[in-house]
Amino acid sequence: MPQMNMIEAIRSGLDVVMTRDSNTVILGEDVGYFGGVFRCTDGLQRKFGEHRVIDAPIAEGGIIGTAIGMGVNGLRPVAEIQFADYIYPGFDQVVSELGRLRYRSGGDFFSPVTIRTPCGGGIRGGQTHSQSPEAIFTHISGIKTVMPSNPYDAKGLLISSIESDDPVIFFEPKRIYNGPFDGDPDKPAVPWTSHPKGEVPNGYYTVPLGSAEIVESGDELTIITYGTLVHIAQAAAALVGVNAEIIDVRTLAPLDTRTLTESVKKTGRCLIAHEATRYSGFGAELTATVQEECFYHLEAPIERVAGWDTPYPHAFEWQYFPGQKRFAAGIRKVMEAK
Amino acid sequence: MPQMNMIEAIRSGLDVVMTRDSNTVILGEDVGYFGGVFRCTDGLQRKFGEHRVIDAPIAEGGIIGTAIGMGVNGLRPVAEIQFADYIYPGFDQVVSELGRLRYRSGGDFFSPVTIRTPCGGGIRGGQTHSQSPEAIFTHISGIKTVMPSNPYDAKGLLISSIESDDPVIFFEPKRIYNGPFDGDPDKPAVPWTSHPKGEVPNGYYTVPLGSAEIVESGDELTIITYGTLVHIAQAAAALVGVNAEIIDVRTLAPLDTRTLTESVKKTGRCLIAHEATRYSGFGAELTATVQEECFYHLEAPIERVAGWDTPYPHAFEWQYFPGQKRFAAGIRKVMEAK
Amino acid sequence: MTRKSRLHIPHPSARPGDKPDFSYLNLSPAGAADKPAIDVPTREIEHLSLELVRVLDDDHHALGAWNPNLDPEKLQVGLRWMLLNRVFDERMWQIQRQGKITFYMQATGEEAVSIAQGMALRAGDMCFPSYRNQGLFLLRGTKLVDMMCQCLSNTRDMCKGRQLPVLYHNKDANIFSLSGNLATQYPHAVGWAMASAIKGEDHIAASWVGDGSTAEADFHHAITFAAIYQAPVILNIVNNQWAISTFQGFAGGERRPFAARGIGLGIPGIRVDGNDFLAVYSATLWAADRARRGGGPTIIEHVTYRGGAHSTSDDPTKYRPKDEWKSFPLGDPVERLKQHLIVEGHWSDEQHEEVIDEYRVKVLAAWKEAQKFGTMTEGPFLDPSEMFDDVYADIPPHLEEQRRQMLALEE
Amino acid sequence: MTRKSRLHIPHPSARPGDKPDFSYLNLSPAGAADKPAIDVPTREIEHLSLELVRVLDDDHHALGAWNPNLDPEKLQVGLRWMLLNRVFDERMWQIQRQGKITFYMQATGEEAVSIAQGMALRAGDMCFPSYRNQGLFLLRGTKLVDMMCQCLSNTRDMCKGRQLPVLYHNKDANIFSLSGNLATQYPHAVGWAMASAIKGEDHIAASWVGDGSTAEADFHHAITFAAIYQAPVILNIVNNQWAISTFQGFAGGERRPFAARGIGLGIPGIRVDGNDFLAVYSATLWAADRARRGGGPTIIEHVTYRGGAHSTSDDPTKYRPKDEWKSFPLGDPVERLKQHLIVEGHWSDEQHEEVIDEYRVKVLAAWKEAQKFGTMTEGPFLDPSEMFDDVYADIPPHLEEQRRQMLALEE
Ligand SMILES: Cc1ncc(C[n+]2csc(CCOP(=O)(O)OP(=O)(O)O)c2C)c(N)n1
Ligand SMILES: Cc1ncc(C[n+]2csc(CCOP(=O)(O)OP(=O)(O)O)c2C)c(N)n1
Ligand SMILES: [Mg+2]
Ligand SMILES: [Mg+2]
Repeated sequence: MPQMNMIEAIRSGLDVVMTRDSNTVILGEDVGYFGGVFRCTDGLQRKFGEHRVIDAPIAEGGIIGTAIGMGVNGLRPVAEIQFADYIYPGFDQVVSELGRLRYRSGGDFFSPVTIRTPCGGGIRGGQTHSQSPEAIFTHISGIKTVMPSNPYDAKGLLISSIESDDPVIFFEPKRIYNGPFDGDPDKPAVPWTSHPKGEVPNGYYTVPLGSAEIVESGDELTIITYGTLVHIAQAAAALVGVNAEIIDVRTLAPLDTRTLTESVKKTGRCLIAHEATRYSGFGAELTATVQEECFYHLEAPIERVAGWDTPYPHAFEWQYFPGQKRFAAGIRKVMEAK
Repeated sequence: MPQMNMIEAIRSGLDVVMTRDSNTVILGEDVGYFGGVFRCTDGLQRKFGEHRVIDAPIAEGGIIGTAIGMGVNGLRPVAEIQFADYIYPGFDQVVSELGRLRYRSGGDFFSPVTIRTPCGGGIRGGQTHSQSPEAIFTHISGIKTVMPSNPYDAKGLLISSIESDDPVIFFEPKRIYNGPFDGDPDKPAVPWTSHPKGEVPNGYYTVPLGSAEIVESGDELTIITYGTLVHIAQAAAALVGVNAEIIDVRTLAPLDTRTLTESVKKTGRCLIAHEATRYSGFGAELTATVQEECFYHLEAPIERVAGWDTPYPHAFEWQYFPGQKRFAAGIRKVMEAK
Repeated sequence: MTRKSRLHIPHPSARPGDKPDFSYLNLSPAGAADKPAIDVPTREIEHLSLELVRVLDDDHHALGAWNPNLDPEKLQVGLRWMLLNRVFDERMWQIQRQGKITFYMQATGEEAVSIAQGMALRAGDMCFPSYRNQGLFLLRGTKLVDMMCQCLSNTRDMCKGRQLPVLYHNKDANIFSLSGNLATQYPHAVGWAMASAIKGEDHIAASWVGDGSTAEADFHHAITFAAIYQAPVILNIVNNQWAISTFQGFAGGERRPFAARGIGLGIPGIRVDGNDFLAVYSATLWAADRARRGGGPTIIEHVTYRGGAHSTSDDPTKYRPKDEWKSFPLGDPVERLKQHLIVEGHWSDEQHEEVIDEYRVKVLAAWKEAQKFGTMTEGPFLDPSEMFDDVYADIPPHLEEQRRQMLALEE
Repeated sequence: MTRKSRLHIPHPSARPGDKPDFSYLNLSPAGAADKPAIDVPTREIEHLSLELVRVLDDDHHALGAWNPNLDPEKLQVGLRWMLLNRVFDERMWQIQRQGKITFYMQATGEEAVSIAQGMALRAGDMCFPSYRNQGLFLLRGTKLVDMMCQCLSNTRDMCKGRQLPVLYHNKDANIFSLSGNLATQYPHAVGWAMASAIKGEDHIAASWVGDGSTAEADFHHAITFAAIYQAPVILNIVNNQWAISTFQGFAGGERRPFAARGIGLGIPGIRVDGNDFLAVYSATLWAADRARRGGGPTIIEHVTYRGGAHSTSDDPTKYRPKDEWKSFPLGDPVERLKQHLIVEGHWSDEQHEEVIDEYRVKVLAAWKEAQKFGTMTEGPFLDPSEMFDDVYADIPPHLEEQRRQMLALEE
């Protein structure tokens, strides 16, 4: 089986869909000749031509707005926003247009745009290259929100996203583009080759939207998380020595509620984690959902581990990032409760 | 004591601040000569001149962006966004600039902009004149989010917001501009004159940011809500005949956690309600916070009553709106639990 | 405040009580503007954004290079559609005033834009309208009853009850779904046109925004992308002099015509007499030909006047002279085409009145018919459980659950 | 794909391996552009957006109406600042390459923009810079050591460790806080200028964006508001031919110069040789005078070339010819001012080298000094609990609580 990192897996996913469906087009800043600042589209313009892999002006609102129009005209656009921190100028087109079109037109119109964008910190990008704004998008009805945690899922979910007739915001946690990450920036980087999810088929396959994955089975505690923090969760659970069931949400909206709640009903304890700012983060929705469904099974308050409610500071990246230590403290708190 | 509806109270608040501080300026679409499509700024341009009450082009991003620049130059801008549904084109300026300026400049720069905007449904405005996007703003560190539920608070909170050196997004639930509303659109409209909070002093006073208010004391159930739904909560609690403690959050961020949690610790049951879409709505954060703090006091799952996870449909406004019936069902559910 | 402000505040030429004054409009005589070939470099045709393309003169004759020399029959067809548009608007306005629909917006005084442009475009060309393009919907075959059912949010509503009145769409007729958010459709049109170019098709796109809406970011996105990729699109700016209470100076119209907005990007602009059916038709055909042959985008500014209130929620007497429209130097597009046809011997006052009467009957009949599909107070009613459809292609579990909850409450 | 696309895709004149080709630049000879009075109506000066204001000719003499006739001493001051800018950039680049700071961006080849403009503006004028305006910071008295400490995110960092390197600010020097988001500062500058006008002050604002950034919505917001309210602001577009991997054609520069972007709104544009210190100075003074006297905004396009990589994260050899800069017909601004001074007898190669040496020593000394306040690996370190300051004016309870939690973990 080929080994790929997340960038290669994403590129492979794009390649596969572009090859199968000549209506698929890519557009974004620096995605064409150059192949993207993170190289996710490297080589694709050479292969598919500059009319299908299109360099765009620096206007996120224009990229999303024109992509919607392309989608209405039968294309299947994959737009790249260079950093999730720069998606906000296109926010109106996402909320008011992309998310509403099918509904407002009684199902007559739709535009199957996928927006790919790297998110998260851990690359010393400072407060404008580190944000994780996924919670905001989960509040917008009509769009789906996805965040993979490994190369295999990244490719499979991306293909599903592009093929979906619903708009998808596809967040790529850039800290784990090149390898899984246990939260310790001082350790030598680990490549995806050493990880089972770094094995990625060359051809077509999908990972369905709307399904979470149990990454590790356990019966003492359920950890619900996604993206980079899936790996921190594993490391922290091992550190504390708790037999945790770790669930990778993968699709944040719509949510695979059942996988989450069945686990919590089993374990009776739950920790929810994400890198984004805690207040009104997606962990709030996860917490609310779990307590609604699993109240009578809970033996301790659901604990949230998340980024602090500040911007992502350049110098304090590792104090901001919910790493192993903070994660482990959260686990201990849930386990010791009552 | 003068009687005012919410529009008059807001206008009075603006008038008071404009009079006290000649650096306060107002800008927005149709706010000047015309006095605003909801008349909140009526007469202010005549009184303070067209250089302080400024008609703006139709560009919400430009309004917020230039307001920030004005704030940096010592003015205290109050920007009006005509409908909350139209704030998204200015979202980048709110998130990336307004919310970040003080932090990123180490405290050297700030811009004390207040953004007023009418939100919520119930006026048959369809999906683009009915939204309640407050949850999104509560996730953005560096800004404060406020929503009053009556004329007295509206004026007092607005004055506090404008005088605050922090940026504030001030949501005005337009359904209750003219009178409190118990959720029954077929009943004759009730004016604010019949409501104690319709008594509004003419002069200067403030309601502090960051403090919730216990609107009704009770010991069987805590209902946490804000805006229009404060009134529905009162009606629904009466309908069900439950002795509910009803809390008006008023400032959504930063939150007056203590008032909320003390009440829930007392009553042991909690219902959280808002008009906005449920999924990742602000109710999720409220639920998460309450369960974290009050877990051991809770006798039943915290229940959320909210708008459905769809856009706000024109024809089904009253099926979408979380009215008395849905509210009462939620109350019964919490009360009957266990 | 004692300090002396130097901020420039635009002022309309007249406010309530003042005498209307349109001297600010820079008018060229009919026939004066030259008509360049479609392949002339943009730089050489910049002046068209500053002049005014007019075909009909004050005596109602058609003249000059832009005269499209249309058959009288075609002109009659155009006049009829404009009349239908107007009669429809009048009736729907009354209907709203009677409380039978929640909201309405008229195109009164601007009918030539939709009708002449709609006639100049081809059926395969895609339209991304604003809320004053109901004429386009009519012209492209949307039934009166369907438009009324949309305004009623009833069981036959194409939007399934989800949209404010007038936010129509017509997929089969190639007219996009209207948004309540201003100018968002502009980049869609450009993207659609880019896709058409990518596919090597010769369909073009056209979109419309008001003068006020040009200040929105999406206007900039659209012209920028259109210029860069030379998208086959016509970007119309309907300058009806007013946004809601603010005149076109608050969108930057004081110094330069809106038609000039693209010249800094190399997009030619044509400023056209928007109330001159022939001029609008001709300019549109020129821009469409140009786009179809790979010449790229064109901006067309239609100089017209919003004859009515902004919407049923608006009272224009609060901010502009009551009779301003009467003084508008470019008159009324319906009246002008009518007079042209009369002068040319192809129409008469009697015919005109007959058509109006005919349309009044037709519109009334449609209204009767529309109500059969439900009104705000009387059934049949839409099934509220449909509220959960079309949020996504398939209903996800949480919406199924919410639908179930709602139905349980309805019982 | 078999279908034949008609989409126009802009192509740079040369890619890696190709011979550089700047024939697309439309150059006017030095001294050719006329210099209008500041109160001439915009329409009459539109041509300045299409020509190129140049003062220094190929023989390094200053000529024409735009010659600001500056004292040699002043020119020497300008040259020195440009040299400091360059020496500083060189050193910081090396420092980043050594892994001692996380990121850096140079202004190499564009130094005249910041230095000449900074010298032409008054101290009370407010600057809203882009990330290539470090020259402005230096010129307005920001200490080298302070800029280095910002890049180090150390205990003396003006940003308290919160920003990526180069995102400086200097409140006392009237330079706004840099954002990582492109073009957001443009409407701030306009708002600041509007406030200045409202207050009746004669301070003006100036802002800078790159060619690529003009595609952003905020560019449109800024020029629209500036035009409507006639804000006293200079809006600079630094056209260094490249964004990251995309050339200026991807921002719409293929058909018209960026200077022309405002003419559709009545904003005059001056296209200036951005590597000609004298021309940049002169154009800035003209625009500043105009703004101060109530003439409103001016757009200045500086035609220059990004001599280095986009940032330390970038490898330009991937997308443009390696030696493209050498072929740039407008040369290097430092070299050109140096030669002018030499030709005029006010400078020498020896003096030049001396200054460079002096600055290298100075910069190195500053670097030594800066490290005393902490590096990425060695203390003193900022107190992480400061992370919770300045989110709001006062720390709210939930941030106090989070600070407490973080400190408990640190123990
Ligand atoms: C994004 C957005 N902002 C504000 C509004 C409110 N609004 C609706 S129509 C209108 C005026 C539009 O004027 P113009 O573009 O000139 O179009 P006209 O109505 O004259 O045809 C305004 C401000 C809106 N619908 N969308
Ligand atoms: C809103 C936003 N989108 C994208 C980026 C990523 N980005 C940083 S610099 C840059 C290129 C800017 O080019 P230009 O405006 O020409 O400025 P230059 O670097 O040439 O000075 C891009 C795309 C960003 N910082 N902000
Ligand atoms: Mg208008
Ligand atoms: Mg550039």
